Amino acid sequence: MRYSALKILREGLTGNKGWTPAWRDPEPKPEYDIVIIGGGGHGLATAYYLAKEFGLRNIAVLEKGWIGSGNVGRNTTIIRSNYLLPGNEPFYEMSLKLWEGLEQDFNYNAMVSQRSILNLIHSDAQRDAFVRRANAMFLAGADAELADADQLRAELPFLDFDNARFPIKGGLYQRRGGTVRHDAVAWGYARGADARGVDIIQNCEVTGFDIQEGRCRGVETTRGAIRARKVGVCVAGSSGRVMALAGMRLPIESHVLQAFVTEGLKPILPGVITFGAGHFYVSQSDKGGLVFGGDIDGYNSYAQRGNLPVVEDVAEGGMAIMPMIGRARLLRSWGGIMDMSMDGSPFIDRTDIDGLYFNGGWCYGGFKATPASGLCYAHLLAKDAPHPVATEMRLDRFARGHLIDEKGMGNQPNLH
Amino acid sequence: MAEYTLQAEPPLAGTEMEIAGVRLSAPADLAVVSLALPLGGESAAEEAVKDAYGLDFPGIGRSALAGDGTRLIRLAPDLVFALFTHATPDAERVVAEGLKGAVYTTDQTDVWVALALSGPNTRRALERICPVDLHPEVFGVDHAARTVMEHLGVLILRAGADDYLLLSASSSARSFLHAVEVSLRNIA
Amino acid sequence: MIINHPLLGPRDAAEFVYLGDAALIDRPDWQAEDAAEAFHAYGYLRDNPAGAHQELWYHEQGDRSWLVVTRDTVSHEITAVELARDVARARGRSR
Amino acid sequence: MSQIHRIKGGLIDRSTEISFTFNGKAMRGHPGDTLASALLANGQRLVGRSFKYHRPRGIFTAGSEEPNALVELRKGAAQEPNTRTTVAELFDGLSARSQNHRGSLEFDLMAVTDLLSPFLSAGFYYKTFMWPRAFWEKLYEPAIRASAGLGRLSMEEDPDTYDKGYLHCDLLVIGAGPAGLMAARTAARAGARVIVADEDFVLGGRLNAETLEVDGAAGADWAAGVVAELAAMANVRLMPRSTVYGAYDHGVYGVLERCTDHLASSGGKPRQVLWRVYSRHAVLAAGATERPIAFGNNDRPGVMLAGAVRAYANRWGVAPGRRVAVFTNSDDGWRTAADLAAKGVEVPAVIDTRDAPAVCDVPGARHMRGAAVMDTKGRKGLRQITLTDGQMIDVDCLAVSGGWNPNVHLTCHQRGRPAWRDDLAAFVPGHDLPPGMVVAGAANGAMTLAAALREGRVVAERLGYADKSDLPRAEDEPRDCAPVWHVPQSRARAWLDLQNDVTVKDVKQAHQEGFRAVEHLKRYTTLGMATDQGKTANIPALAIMADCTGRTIPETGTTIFRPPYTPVPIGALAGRARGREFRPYRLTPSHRWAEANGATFVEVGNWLRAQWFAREGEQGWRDSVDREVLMTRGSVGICDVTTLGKIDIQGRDAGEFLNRVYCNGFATLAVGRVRYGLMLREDGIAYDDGTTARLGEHHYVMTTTTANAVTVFRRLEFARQCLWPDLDVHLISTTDGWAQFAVAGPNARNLLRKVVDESHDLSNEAFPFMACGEVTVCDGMPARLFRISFSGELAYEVAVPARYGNAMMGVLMEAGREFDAVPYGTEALGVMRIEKGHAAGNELNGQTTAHNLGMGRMVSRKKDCIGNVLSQRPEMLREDAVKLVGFRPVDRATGLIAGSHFIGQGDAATMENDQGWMSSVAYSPSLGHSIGLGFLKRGDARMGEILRAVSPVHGREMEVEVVSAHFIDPDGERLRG
Repeated sequence: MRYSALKILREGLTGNKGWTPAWRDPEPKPEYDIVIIGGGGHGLATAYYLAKEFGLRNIAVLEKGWIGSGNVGRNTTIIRSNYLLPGNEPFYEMSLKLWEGLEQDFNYNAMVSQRSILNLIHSDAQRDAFVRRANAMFLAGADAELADADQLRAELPFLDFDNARFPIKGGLYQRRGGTVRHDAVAWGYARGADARGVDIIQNCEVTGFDIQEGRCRGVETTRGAIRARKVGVCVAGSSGRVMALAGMRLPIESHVLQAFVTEGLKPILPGVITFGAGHFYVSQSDKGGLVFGGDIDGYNSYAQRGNLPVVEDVAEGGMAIMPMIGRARLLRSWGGIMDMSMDGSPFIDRTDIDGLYFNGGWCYGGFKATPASGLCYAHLLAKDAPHPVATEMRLDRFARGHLIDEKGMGNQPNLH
Repeated sequence: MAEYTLQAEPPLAGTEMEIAGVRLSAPADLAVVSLALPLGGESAAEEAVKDAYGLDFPGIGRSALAGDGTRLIRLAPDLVFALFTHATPDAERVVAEGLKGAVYTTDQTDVWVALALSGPNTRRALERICPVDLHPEVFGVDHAARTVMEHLGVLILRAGADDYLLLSASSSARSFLHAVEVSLRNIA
Repeated sequence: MIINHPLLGPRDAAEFVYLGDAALIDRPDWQAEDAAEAFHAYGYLRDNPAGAHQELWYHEQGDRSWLVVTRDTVSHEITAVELARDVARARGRSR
Repeated sequence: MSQIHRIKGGLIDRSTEISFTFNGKAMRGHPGDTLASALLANGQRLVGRSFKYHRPRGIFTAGSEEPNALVELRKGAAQEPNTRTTVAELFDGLSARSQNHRGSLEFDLMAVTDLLSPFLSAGFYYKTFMWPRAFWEKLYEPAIRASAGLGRLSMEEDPDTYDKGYLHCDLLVIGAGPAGLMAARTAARAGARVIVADEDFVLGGRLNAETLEVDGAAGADWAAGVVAELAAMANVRLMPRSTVYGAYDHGVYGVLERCTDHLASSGGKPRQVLWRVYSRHAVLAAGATERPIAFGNNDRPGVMLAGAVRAYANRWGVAPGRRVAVFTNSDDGWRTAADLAAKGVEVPAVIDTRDAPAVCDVPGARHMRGAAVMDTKGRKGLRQITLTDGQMIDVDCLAVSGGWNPNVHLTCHQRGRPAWRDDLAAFVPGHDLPPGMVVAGAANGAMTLAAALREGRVVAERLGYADKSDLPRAEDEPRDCAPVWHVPQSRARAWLDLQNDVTVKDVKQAHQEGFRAVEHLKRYTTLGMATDQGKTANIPALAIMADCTGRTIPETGTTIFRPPYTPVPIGALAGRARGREFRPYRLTPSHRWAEANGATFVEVGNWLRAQWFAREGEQGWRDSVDREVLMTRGSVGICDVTTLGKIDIQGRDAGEFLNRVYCNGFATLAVGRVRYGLMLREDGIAYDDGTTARLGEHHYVMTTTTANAVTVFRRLEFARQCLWPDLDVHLISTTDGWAQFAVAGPNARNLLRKVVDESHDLSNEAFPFMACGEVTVCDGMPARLFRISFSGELAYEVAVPARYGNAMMGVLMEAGREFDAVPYGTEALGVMRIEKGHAAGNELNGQTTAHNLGMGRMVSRKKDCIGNVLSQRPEMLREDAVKLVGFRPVDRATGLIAGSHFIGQGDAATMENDQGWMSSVAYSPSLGHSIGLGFLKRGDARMGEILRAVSPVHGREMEVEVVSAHFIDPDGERLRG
């Protein structure tokens, strides 16, 4: 079924009786060409692009719960490509370009809103680093714009320019950055993949891998064994748990990142704002809630909830730069489990086990990467060669000493 | 060569106020010297301390008051602070001589600033910034703890039923005073 | 969270700084044959269990001791807290 | 308008009248009123507009679960959007405005959306607004955003202050209803440290809203008695107006206390206090929330929950209507009918979905057995209801009772999932409660007063607190309930989520489109995502979905309750940490001197440092900085460098320890000497650098960069305790203890000779470069002297006890007057270190290796040290790795740009052609042109090469020449002189 204003009009006039399921609810087949483990944004996008770009059809996406129940459904919906390093920036810029055409591509309004993202600058050293980054963005074909304090004062008069502990000295804009309605991304990819024959199988948890003489031949699930020529693991947040079933240790720790939303408010924030000297970033959803977050709690966790110190730390950051939000009320807080990698950058790679592929380690940056991750993982699964923009996202990079450490924090995941 | 002389300017010198029935002041000339117990030389060190101050080595998180007014605070298994009134900048030498090389001493006098609080409302005020349970049955007289208050590391000592001594880093003395003062004003 | 410090009693975890898996105590021998591989595993590979996890916390706003905390990464329940120095010695580390 | 709906009774102070305004209309009420009860008393039924369809809405509940009656409270900067009228205490001069309408509340232009509702069904926006692409940001989204949202922020800084606090207790009692009060009294009498927190401003819970009796007295009086007893006990802390909003790990609870929200002004005191409560145990006695029944047009002002109608009549002496019908599926609704009738309110009918005899006698009320309401009339307020049998009854208020849901929210804040109880047709707390929590009373499914009192006692006893006194006498009121979620005969839209306008139709459509998982339902329809988090809507919607799928409600599941229980202002969560108090200030010992001498300060971490010292007649900062550099290099300059970390290291194994934490050798450092040390992370990346001085056989002083002072200390403690536990090493920070000053320039020695006591020989022979020692200055003042240089000049660093630092700065300047000594700040410091080619934060950025920094040879392979092994990984030692070198503009007049990238002549500016970046630049007054440090592939082998430094973000590029990083005195003659 194709969605359109006309369709809505027709349905509205006939009591909305004609809507059909956005995706089927099929029984798992005994065998597929490719099985994707994980019905999150990345997994669904991978299936979608495998079908659409690489013409593969016999694909299953296995989801232990309901699709989109992982981090695609619990993030702060920000998209951007303001990265520094060659191992990252071209990949995220490709992702942003994919976002720009996504809705028309999969005929689903995910509310991709290029409202801009702003990183505030509070010191000269920070400015030097941001200039280096901005220029790297240009070299990769992205957009970036430096703003001085006066410009920001004019554009964002509600920021604390006069009484701030860490005065705002400027900012780095990426005007093409912004936000997306996160759930709709999972649903749009699911609907698009389903329409192209992909089996999306919910409530189907993988309990083991069928590995014989170094080759993965399928998976055991709560809904029976499923054979596959290739198995693509795509379960950021649970990577450690799932890969342990294949006997692999990863350069990843699982950490909880909290996110927050306020009660609905009439529009106050134009775009995404990131506070460089504190731990706070914020945007306003179309429904009016301020969606914000900060640092991860910092300890290994598989519990999708956090604790008070970080809640308060984030609120302090918010009040420090925009004291007019004091009377806005925090409505809901939640936690997502992050695959925090050892250098803060992800993996899209083969494993030492033939036929078993791994996609993970997205830290708290996975949402914006969804389209590129899906396309690059599909490329790897279909062609057994990394996509040109994902050549550095390898599992062996630490052994080689080729780090992709944007923040320069080293091999301590909770610092990235 | 007395061409130049140096005047001491302790950051909180002269602080003296009463808010919400709590007296807040900065003790003058409070010297702080750290005593580190050499690995393997712990017992020798404890003996030296006993001889020098005539008191038993306090347990961790406890303090003891010596006859000469020196207060020993045991902060960690191998770390003790000696607090005493001493105006001249040679506190470390004074302590070291008394201990005859049995411990490693470091002058901490200028690392810290101190605020003394006294009065029945003190605990109510400290509730606003101190995460440690100060209930008398939990944190009795002579108990000491290092914790964090308003983003500042603070060493808190209960010197009497309603008397507390707070130590924090000297560089952030103003913010430290502000934090304590606001706590008092907020319950006034 | 509350960490029951073996010497100081229960303290808010906000007084502590988290490092990671207590396996970081087991620093390999730099002269061993397989030092490169050993340090790679030491520095980069983690068990990352969903369940009991031995991990290092530093009492920065306290007595400056490093602790080995055994905590369930799913329930966050803490079942043991030891001084890291004792654990290190028990694991054969000395000079 | 006068209080036309007041009736007798209630817990309000009728002796005092207070005035307030709603949408500018003057009204009156009494102390003890909520804004909601006062509005009802004044006959104001229309209070707000719904989120999506802008439907007229009134007051629906009497508690924090209110979905409809939200207002903008107070004026100006203090304006508080989305405030629930049902919990806002009335105060004299209160001003409230309705929200979310264009035009007046009565004639909201946006109400047109209601007419379009057929086209705005669940998820419609996912299916359109896609073409043309550019229209989303420009047209569709702005329109959607303008109509969405609820209240408005003032956009001014929050004028109130907030505070935080920490409380410790044996038992935290959450909710001061019958169960909570019993639990609290039992534990308190047993001597426990008890905290009782309740969101209401009057303790007693439902006892204040019911006519039930305890021990033969009115329930409210019994509650007041218990509260009085508890208030008198030293081991009890009563906290009204305090919401326990979250259950966190290990018995930590978040509590928001509203201190001044019930007053016209906060009077300079914190408006709210955010408490972190540490508890051994907690009793959740949060009661229950009544749920509605879905039927046609069930959202009109005047349609209310029956328990709320009862509460307004009993507690506030207000009749929400003149003719009030009751629509119920349970015995509970009958209590509303009976209480109203007893207060003389006309109750024309009790419509009971059950075909059962009357529960009690309600004078004047017809009993409709097995009947239901299927539609209502009344655009801006209920006028008439239509029953399933077609009968119409004129009413201005309909009290709906669909049964009660235990408030299990806090039991779910960790891992708990509620369990379904068929006999209650409701979810009750499951097994996996937050450790230390027990549940009592209605929150636990004990739905009668007697049972609640009993459970309160029992749970306290289960926690080990005994009270031998008799249980208070109370009745087990009838509570039979036969669940009805939706009146199927309804033809008109039947609302589930009143605020977000989610109807039964929407849930059915979600099912039809495959959004059947509860979370899909919620996210697709926005059910339960409004400010009330679906407290009244979720369970009925779940039931509808269960009905669609043919599964049971527990099979269908429940949405996850997350903190906070009710919304918490961000200001309260931030507490005092805002404005300049966001983080502490650290001041250098000479701060006062600097203030008095024209310093401009800059934030460096939490430190404030002098950036430069402007002099009369200087045009801009560059003038000052250039002067400071030239006068320092020309004669002598003084800089407060106290912020560098200082770590006192003592012990028999201190030397060996240093040898292992620095990548270069320290075993051979002699007493009285200083050495530069480079510290790696275990991953082989350069981490921090500084100098370490050996003051005695077993005594060293390490300096770190300002930025890493804390983390270096942490890492050293890790190495000491976890890696080499049997080394005798002891660490203690002395950063704040010593005021340290750099004295640099050709006249540095001459100046210091005037300050350092004569007994100390400062000659180059006696005290050469990299010497150190304990000296005395100004006639006996103990001090430390280090012959080290960051500027490249003949330089020393002299340290005195911090409390003498401010005076020392003055003395140094005084002694330096004959040499035209200048104070210099961080800018001049930076310029001189770039001129000298020293790496700093921009170079030691956590991404560079010793190899990149040109210090690869310092990494000793002869010894173990942190980072040694991993620093030797192949790709870290690539011969084409970037190397730190110097740059100067080919056109000397142009200024270099830090952050520009290096591109070869004639190459396109792309990532493929990126050869490195400029890390630091400065105008060198010594050389008269701009200079830079940067990382360039094979840089060390490319001296003299011309490259392009591009900065597209500035739209600029320039030609630069690769030169040595040592712009000044490359052979180091000055610093050794």
